[in-house]
Amino acid sequence: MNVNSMVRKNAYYDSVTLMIISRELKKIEGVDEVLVGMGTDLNVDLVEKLSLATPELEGITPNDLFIAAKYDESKCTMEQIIQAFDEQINAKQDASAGDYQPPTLSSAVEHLKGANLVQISIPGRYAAREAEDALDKGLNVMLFSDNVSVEDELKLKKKAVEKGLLMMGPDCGTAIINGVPLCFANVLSRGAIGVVGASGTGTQEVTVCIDKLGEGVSQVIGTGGRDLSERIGGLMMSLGIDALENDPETKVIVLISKPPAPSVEKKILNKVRECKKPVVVDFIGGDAEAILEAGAIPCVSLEDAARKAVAALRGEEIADFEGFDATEEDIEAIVEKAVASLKPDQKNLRGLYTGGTLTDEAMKFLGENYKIYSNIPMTPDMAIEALEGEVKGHICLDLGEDEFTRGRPHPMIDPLTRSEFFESHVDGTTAVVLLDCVLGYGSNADPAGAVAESVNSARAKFAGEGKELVVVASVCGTDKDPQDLEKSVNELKEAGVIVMPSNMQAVRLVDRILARVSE
Amino acid sequence: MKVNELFKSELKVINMGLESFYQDMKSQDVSAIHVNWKPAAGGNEKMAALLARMKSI
Amino acid sequence: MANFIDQANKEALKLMQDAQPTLIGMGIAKDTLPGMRDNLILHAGPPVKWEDMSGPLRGAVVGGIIYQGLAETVDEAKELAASGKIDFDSCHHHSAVGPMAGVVTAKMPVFIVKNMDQGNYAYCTMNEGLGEVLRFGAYGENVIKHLNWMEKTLYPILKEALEIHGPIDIKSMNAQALQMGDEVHNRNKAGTSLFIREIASSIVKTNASEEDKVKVFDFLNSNDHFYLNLSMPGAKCTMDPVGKVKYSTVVYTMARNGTEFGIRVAGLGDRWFTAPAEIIDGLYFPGYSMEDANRDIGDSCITETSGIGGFAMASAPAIVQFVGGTPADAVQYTTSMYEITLEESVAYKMPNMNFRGTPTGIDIRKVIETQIRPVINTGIASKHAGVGQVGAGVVRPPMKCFEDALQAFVEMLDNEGLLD
Amino acid sequence: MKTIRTLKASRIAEDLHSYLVEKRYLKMRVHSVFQTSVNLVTPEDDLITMVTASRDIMPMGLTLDVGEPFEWPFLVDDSVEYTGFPMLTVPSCQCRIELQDAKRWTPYLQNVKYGSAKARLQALKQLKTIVAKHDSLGIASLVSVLDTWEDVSVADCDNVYCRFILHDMVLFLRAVKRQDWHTAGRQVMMLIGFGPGLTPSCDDFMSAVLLSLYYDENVGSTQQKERSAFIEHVVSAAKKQTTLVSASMIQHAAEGKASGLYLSVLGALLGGDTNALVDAATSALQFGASSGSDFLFGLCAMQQLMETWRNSN
Repeated sequence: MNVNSMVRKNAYYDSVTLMIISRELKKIEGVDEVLVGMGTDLNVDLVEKLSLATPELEGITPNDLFIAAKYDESKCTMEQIIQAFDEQINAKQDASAGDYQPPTLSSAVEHLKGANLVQISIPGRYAAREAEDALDKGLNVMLFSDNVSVEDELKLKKKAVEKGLLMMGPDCGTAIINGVPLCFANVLSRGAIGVVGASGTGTQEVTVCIDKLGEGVSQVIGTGGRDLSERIGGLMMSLGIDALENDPETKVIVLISKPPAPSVEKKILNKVRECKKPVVVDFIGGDAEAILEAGAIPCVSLEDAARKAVAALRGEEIADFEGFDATEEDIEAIVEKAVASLKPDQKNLRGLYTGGTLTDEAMKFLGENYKIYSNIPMTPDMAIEALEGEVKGHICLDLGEDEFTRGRPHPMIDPLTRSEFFESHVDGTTAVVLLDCVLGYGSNADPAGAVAESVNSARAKFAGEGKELVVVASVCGTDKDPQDLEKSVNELKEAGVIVMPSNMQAVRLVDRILARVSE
Repeated sequence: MKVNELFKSELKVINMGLESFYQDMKSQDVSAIHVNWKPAAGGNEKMAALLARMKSI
Repeated sequence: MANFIDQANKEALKLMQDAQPTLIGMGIAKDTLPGMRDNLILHAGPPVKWEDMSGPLRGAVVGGIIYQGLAETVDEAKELAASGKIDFDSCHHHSAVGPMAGVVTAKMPVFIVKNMDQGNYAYCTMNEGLGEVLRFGAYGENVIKHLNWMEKTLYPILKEALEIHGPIDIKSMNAQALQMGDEVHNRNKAGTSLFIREIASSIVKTNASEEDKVKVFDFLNSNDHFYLNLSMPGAKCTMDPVGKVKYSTVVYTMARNGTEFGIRVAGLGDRWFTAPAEIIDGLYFPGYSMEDANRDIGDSCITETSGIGGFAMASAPAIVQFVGGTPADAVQYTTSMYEITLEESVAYKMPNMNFRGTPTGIDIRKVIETQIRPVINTGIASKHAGVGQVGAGVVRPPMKCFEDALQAFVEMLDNEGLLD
Repeated sequence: MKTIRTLKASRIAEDLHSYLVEKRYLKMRVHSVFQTSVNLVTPEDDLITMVTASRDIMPMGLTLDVGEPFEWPFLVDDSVEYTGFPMLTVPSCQCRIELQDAKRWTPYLQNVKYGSAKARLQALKQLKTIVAKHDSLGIASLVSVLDTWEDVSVADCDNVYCRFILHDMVLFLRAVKRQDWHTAGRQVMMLIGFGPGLTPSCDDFMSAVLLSLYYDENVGSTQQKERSAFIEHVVSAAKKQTTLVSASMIQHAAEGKASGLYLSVLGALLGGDTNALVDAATSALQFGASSGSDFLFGLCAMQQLMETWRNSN
């Protein structure tokens, strides 16, 4: 064991900072004891008593700061301890020293040598020009902005294809390039599954499921929602497939999109047919036959796409997944308990989603059996307006649609919209609330907390009427996300929310509950 | 294809627009720079048009 | 392929990079300044009429008239100024520059600075020091007395000393001062020290009395800004040749008269583009606020025009505290100026920018495109004549100057049939 | 890019106000900068404390009308000038602090209402429980000593600071219990300046001791002279052997002054108002890493000892 100390003259840090620092210093491997404090006589006495005193402390005054440490010199050095101290102290100051922010793309390219991707989220009417400039400079583009015209999109994508660059978007919310989540994306393990997705939360759900199954992604390329339209012709999805096929790290390719325009579907599937790597295709609710015929693997849900990609990667048998992670008995027990808690007039569904594709998935499945009113209805007569004035009947809403976000942030960023709908739409006829909770970069810092709050106040309201409320949710996130998956799940569970491992499983559980209450 | 070069290099991001996306990059230690973007000539269309005319030389 | 505007700008920048401002001697304004005469009073900034002059400029004019002996009392001086018998003109129209009010009268001594590269000259009076001084609009007895001392004692000694010493290279003195923490606009401590060091032995060798020599040294030593009146004409004679480069979009003059801010652009000749000067939201000395401030005034931003001053803020951390925050801000100020300039100075290197050259050659197109206006370090004058400096800060020219200039430029090209 | 920055003070402590009114010119410097507060020090080593809006105003302090997080523009050693105008200027960062709109705040307890003996005992018990439950990084866990007077051992102490100070603390408390001010004074030397934090734990404790003595309703009984000497002794010991911030806090406490939060804990304790006490004490515990709990420990100790004085009289 070695003993050493250091003195900083006239150094003042608030008590909290000093405490945090002593705690951090104690965590350094090899450190046995560390005291950080002001150099009063009595504090120096303590240092002496603990046999931590060294000549450095001579002449110290009460207004000086000291660090005294006992440590195993084979494991660490005093320099390391002092360095760690300085890092802690300076951590905050560094963050405040503003980095230079150049005014133009050209200047940015000069300031960041070797820049290779531009992430654009400026207003749509200016975005195309900047994206074009970026492509001209040989940079890949992630275009988050919406309100870019189809003409501009086509022009940009043609240019990108010509140059072999990514032109993700417009209105592209999710991508992960070289392990770095862009815009709204989760933090995932790196691995061998490459994804090209035309739908944001759909891509998030698939990649999160892949992560939960213990595999990782090589690249996640977003194309923007219009890529598979007739006009754009799937230019970016085609380029994505080529890029992933050429990428040695990618062993399996997953394609995610709402059903493409028929001509584009044909084009994409032709490409898939030629692809030498296994391709899993989820054209959410699309034609499975055509996919099979192209030698690819069709899917029944987003979660199923993830499972099949993992199975393909591991060389396991590929089968549709239409059940639950939990056993049939456990599921039945949950359903039984939920149904038993409801009063006879509680019959309705309230789907309150923040993720668009997750809403689609719920609507498609539940819409088979029930009349569900929505802002994205299956048929025009099921439009939410048909229910205006009263909220009796099944409802499922995509709260991220323009009509709800006008003048305020997307509900994935700001949970207020959903909280309001909780108050206005979860009425006494509600049997079950179905929702999503999307984590990852770009999303709200604590979406689960906001849901828990809404659930608790709804419960209080219900209790006043002698009723209970069933809430079923899934969390689209990984244990590596900044919000922390486990913490989010626990927050929901503490509020009595039934948390399912995927959106599809949540939807299926709700289906069973609805089946029972509508008997 | 250039995309495959990207896959093999360190990602270096120029962020233009929402600064929070830039902060996300920084918090992950991704090398990134934020463009303090304004529309050309600050959105003054007359000036932007004059500039465009001069560029057409 | 570079178009003719880029070509012209290249030429303009070559003139700036190659300029060789050199202090070659001193003289009396009337004998040296082109077009100078007894009833002509020069002032800072674009031309301005007596009626439109602000407090400190009027004060300085009054002081100038009394000093020149054109009137005896303040009232007489004011009457004379308003009578039309006195002509006013911009220093810039007479190859001169002046800090703050910038008043020059016929009998004032001036430094003569020559651009050895192009052979043109620039002139500037000697810096009066701080406190009650003409350039802040003071005209009291002490002011006139001090001006007379400068004329009768300081000037002959410095003139003789310069003759003994021979020419002094302003460019390399600027470059050294920049490396010593000056930006040679609002901080001139190093430049002044270098000048004293250079001239000292020659002053000692003059025929003046010991007593006067001591007074001269004491005055130079007490006046940290003495060098400003050398860096300014240095910048002026650097920029004047640029003003003759047709089709160049480089700004070759920025100046304020206390009422308006004016710029001139190379390709547009002598034409001023003006807009009301700003009141500076700077740091005020205790007891003063923006209420006490005059609008932006002085020719000293010729330094920024030539790529030093505020543009070299990164090399002057000490001034940053005075005018603009932290050393990190200083680096940001300088870094952002590269966005609106065409080249980096070959001569002026900044140690803490990794010896990068200062941003040089303001392009009006870049200013409009990026909406970044040039940054100028400046002192703030009281709006009341004679009070003096009430603060310091960072100021930028009004955008309108650049917008009008850009429009005029396009019109000029249009008229010459050079645009589609 | 920076321009001039004006910060407005929303509240100003009365003692600071009168202090400034007396001065025509005062040149101070920034002594220390923390997340929610900044100390200025005058040439006479008086401290002036500026805090952000959510923080508690201090004696000789002012509250700035800024929320958190607030990035202080000042650096340590920046000079701060006061020239008789209701304004402080910090030339180095182009900043001024306007005082004219600041509301006055009294750094004393006004109109103390002393509760019944029973209510006060109840409140004291409550406070002791709160302090004991709190996971303290300082010396507050010694609050248990108050119940096990004669039989205490270092084995019960949960941190190195408590173990070190236990013996001297008990000797101090015993002396105060006997109102043996001479011994207590001597023992103070063994406490002042000890413990973790910018204001070492024992100093927080000691300022609670002094504050309690100031608001003791039985002042004027016996040993007045000895008591005053003791208080003076604590103040001068603090000047010699601890940090400037601590010494200033102790000086204020001797004059009956403390932060609003600390005063409200004391007020609730004296008034026997259990509800108010819980709120105030809980907030106080948030303060600093250990300061709050060490201060509360001091209050508990003194109220309990003063209770025994009352019974013995």
